[in-house]
Amino acid sequence: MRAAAERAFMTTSTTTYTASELLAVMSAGLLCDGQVVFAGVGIPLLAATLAQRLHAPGLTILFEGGTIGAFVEPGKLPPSTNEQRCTRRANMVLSSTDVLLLLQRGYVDIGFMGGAQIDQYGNLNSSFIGDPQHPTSRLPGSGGGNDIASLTQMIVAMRHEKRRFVKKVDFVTSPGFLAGDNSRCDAGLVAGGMYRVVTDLGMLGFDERSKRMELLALHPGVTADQVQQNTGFELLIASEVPVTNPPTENELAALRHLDPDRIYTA
Amino acid sequence: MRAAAERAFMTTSTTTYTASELLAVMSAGLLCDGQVVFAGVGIPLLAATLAQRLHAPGLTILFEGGTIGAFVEPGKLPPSTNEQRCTRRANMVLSSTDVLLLLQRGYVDIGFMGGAQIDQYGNLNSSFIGDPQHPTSRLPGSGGGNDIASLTQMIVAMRHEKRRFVKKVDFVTSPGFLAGDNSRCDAGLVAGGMYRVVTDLGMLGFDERSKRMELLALHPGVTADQVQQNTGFELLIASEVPVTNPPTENELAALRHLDPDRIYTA
Amino acid sequence: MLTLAYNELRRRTGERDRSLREKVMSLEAAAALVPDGASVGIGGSTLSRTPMAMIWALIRAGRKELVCARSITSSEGELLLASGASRHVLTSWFSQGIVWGVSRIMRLYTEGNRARFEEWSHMAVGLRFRAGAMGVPFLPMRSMMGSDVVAQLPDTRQIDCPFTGEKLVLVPALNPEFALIHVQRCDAYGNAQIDGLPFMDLDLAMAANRVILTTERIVSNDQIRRAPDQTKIPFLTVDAVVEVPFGSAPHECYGLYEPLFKHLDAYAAQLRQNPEEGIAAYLERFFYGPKSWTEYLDLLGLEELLDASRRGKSIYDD
Amino acid sequence: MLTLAYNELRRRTGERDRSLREKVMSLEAAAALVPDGASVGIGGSTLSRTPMAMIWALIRAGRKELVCARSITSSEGELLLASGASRHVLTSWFSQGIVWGVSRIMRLYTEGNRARFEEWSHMAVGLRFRAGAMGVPFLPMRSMMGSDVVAQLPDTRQIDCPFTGEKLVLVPALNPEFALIHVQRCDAYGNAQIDGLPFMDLDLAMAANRVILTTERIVSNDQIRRAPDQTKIPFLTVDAVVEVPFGSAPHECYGLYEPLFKHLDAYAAQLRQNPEEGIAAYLERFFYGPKSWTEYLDLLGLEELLDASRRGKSIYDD
Repeated sequence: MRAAAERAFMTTSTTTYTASELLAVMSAGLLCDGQVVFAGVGIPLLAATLAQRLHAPGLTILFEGGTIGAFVEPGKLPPSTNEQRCTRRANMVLSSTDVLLLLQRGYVDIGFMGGAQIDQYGNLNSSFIGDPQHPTSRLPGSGGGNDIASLTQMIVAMRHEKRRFVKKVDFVTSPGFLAGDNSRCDAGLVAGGMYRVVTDLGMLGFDERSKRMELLALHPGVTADQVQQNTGFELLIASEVPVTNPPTENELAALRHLDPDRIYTA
Repeated sequence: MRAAAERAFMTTSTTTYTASELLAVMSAGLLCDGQVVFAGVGIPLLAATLAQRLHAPGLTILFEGGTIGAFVEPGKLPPSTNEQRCTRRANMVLSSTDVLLLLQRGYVDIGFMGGAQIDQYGNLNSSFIGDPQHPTSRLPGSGGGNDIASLTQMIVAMRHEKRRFVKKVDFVTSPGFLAGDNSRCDAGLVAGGMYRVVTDLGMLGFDERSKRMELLALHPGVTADQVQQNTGFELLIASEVPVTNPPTENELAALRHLDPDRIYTA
Repeated sequence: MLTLAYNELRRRTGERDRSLREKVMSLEAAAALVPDGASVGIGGSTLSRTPMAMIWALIRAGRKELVCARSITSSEGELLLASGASRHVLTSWFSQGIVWGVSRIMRLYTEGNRARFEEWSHMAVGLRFRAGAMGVPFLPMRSMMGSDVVAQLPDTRQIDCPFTGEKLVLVPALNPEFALIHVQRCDAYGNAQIDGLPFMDLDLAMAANRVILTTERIVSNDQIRRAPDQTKIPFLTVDAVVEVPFGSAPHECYGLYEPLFKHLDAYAAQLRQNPEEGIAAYLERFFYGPKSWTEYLDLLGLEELLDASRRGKSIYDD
Repeated sequence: MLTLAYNELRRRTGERDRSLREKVMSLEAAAALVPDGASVGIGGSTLSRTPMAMIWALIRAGRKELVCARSITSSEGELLLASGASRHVLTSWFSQGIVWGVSRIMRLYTEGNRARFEEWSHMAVGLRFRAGAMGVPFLPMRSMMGSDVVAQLPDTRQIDCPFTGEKLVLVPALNPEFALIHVQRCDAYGNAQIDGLPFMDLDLAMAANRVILTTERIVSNDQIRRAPDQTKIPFLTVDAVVEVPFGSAPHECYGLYEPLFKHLDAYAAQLRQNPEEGIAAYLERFFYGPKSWTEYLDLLGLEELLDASRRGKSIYDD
């Protein structure tokens, strides 16, 4: 039984929310005022915009389509990060190559993406399910994912399901810590790395030395066992695992104002 | 006795002209309608503009400041190729790096520069007179000259004086055929090369195999001996050396209309 | 699509007529410039400034074996595969769009080995066009290393930097034989102004060996020359200019119209049940059926065109 | 000014406050950010958009040993040398301008080994800034080979291309500690619009570790956000914003004023007889003497400022 399905609607004392809404609110909480965040489409775009409207008005949002300092309008979410809706009231637009180069130059604090499949070292796969030579499923591919993950501190927001949290991804589209330890740095990726994975069950990080995934916090009503059951490899568990604060009414109202048609939070 | 000084004012049947005016008119005549020419400041800028107003209305003029398809106005010559006067009524401006990259990409037919010192293989020096370690004179340097000469077919317009036409330049700022034969190509410069040197005495080219400078034509009233006397190395002489047509009244009038203050044609 | 030797790149560029001349022609005449098997760089990204009219014309002309390269590929890529116009797409991401899920057509063609989806990182695609634009055989970059994306690409090199000793990936220049780019306005010579997101189009125009511009409208060269700092693509790179209103529909053109979302939803729905039959029927109705681009627009429907225009122009409202 | 190790480049950039915040300050406060010995990239080229006010402020502040890099260096370079603010200029061309002949000051200082004029080709300077902007340690190029320009530069490498076997020169990234850039307008955060020729300023802004913008006027962030496709330098690269009308005078600022030719002729004449005495007197009168930038402008004279403005604005006349 998949936790995500089970928890499709959750309640706080006064309100209910979907797993996607939980993801959006929880990952928004990781973004700090004054940071520069490079956000992918979907939950990341929505969560970054939410953070900007709540606790981080000075958050600088970049999109790979070429937007710097975005200010996405409520109810006008773009279908990707490449349409004009990304740019309205933005500070600048530039070529997609040049906005990606800002990652390489080091101007970006946080990369923020969704994920289809992740492994114990935070490697992401959005290219092939099964053998890449004869895949059972061809996925849409890297987009800017590989560049973002190669060059920044990463936050990933994704559903916590056993089939998505695997010991080894079928294909490393976007590098996490590769084979752990120093292997990322040895491969030439001397900057950045996985920082947090936010799921509908909890918050995860990575052990500083081994680079294995570690449970850092649980969302209200979730147990560490439940998280482990929904993970396809053995998780490290932090010495203290606090419980996150549930989304507030204010946060959910702001979120729903941004995405009234539930384009990203269905 | 230097020919250039001697010929400071020359006459056609009905009019007189300066050596600079002769240079401008003669080199303008080498530019063809429909070509793309990358012109340096001074006589090249003026001559390219003159060609555009006379026989080559579709001449595309590029300046290293970043102008594509310039249309310089009479009496408003720019002090370098980097001021707004270069851009008025131009088709495009772009960064100086990007306009220079057009040379490398191969979009330019002709590079067109002035010269301070040239040698028998068409190498140009605009950096040092004397030993570069202890120069008797430090000159202004390459500017785009090295890039233009490295990457295009070159026309050079310069005064014909013995001290300027030397066997070996003190310093190769802008490469011609280096040490002759295939040495230019062997050095990695597989495109372009010197095409013509226009002086106040005649027109010169380069032998196809040895790459030595060759006298191709004489301006009216000049002898091959005179040219050789004003050249610091042995010139090849083409099998036939025709005499160029002197500047017409129409050409001189157009030129003086462009440069009424004799900024470039003093 | 490998790096050309510099001599060959220069020869091809040298042969082009780069003079200031009128290049206005019909969609059909422009399509006739592109032979079967050509490599084609496609401008815009995802649903933005897609040169849809030119792709429509190429598909109608029965073009085959085009090798297509685009930053991010959306429904135009599905139509190129399903029509048989292409069996090789080089891109960083390929699906109609996240809100419509994973492309069933992309899956069918790639999983069944009927087409190749050559995946590079988004920045790698951009740097390949940029290397092509700069006239260098490669550019260095710092992503892709250690990933399986680079591992499955034969056309990269890894080096130790001769200055710093650091590991770097070199990606080869991409100089497609043709670039198809849609712009808001240009003159008859091809001097183009682009509003909003430029994507990789400036590099693509410089990189390609021939550029076919489609444009919402043709303006005078005088108008271009009044603001040369607004020209984004220079005429000397351009070989054909075609005026096509709503030339990106049902995708968007910045400041003029947003995507035709209802049409795109209906398209996605039509492909959901049976992707192959669905897209074949779509191609028949919207690509092969209409006699002209105007008839195609008529099928899209005036109501949705007006709605998309209202949304598109609102970007400039306070 | 050698290529930084990537870790060090990232560390320096990571430490910067890149947030959306107001950065408006006085010329003097901005000058105080730049320590003696700093490497400084100077925007504009020759007589265009020279950040003259900032150079004026640095010279007045008695700055020493600045290592200055600019595409093409004009009178501001002479003043930097003669004031003692710099003894090392990296550039492709150095003289006031062709119409005034070879710089006597440049000759005096370089021939007498009192300063270094480090000569790179114009494109090489541009590609060094571009490499710095891209966060790569080098870029490849095809000029300079075989010439003595490259022969006397220790900081280049020649390679055989791993794709084509062709010879290429690699030029190292230039990430100056400071960029000084003058623009027509920007907001208080540093989002800058530039009209006309951009020169290397976009790359320079991205490459530098800190950017000091001077601007003819400060506009609202709202005004910038109405046309994000007109922003040329993003706020996140900018550390200081100083409003300085006529901030390039006696050089030009595109669309606003042309060079003050009479002043530049007088300056050249003053240096002709005795360059060192002439430029010392000029520095005394125009740089050290005035109490403020406005007093400096007053010395340039209202009549010439008005004439330069009339000529500058005429670029937009039909």
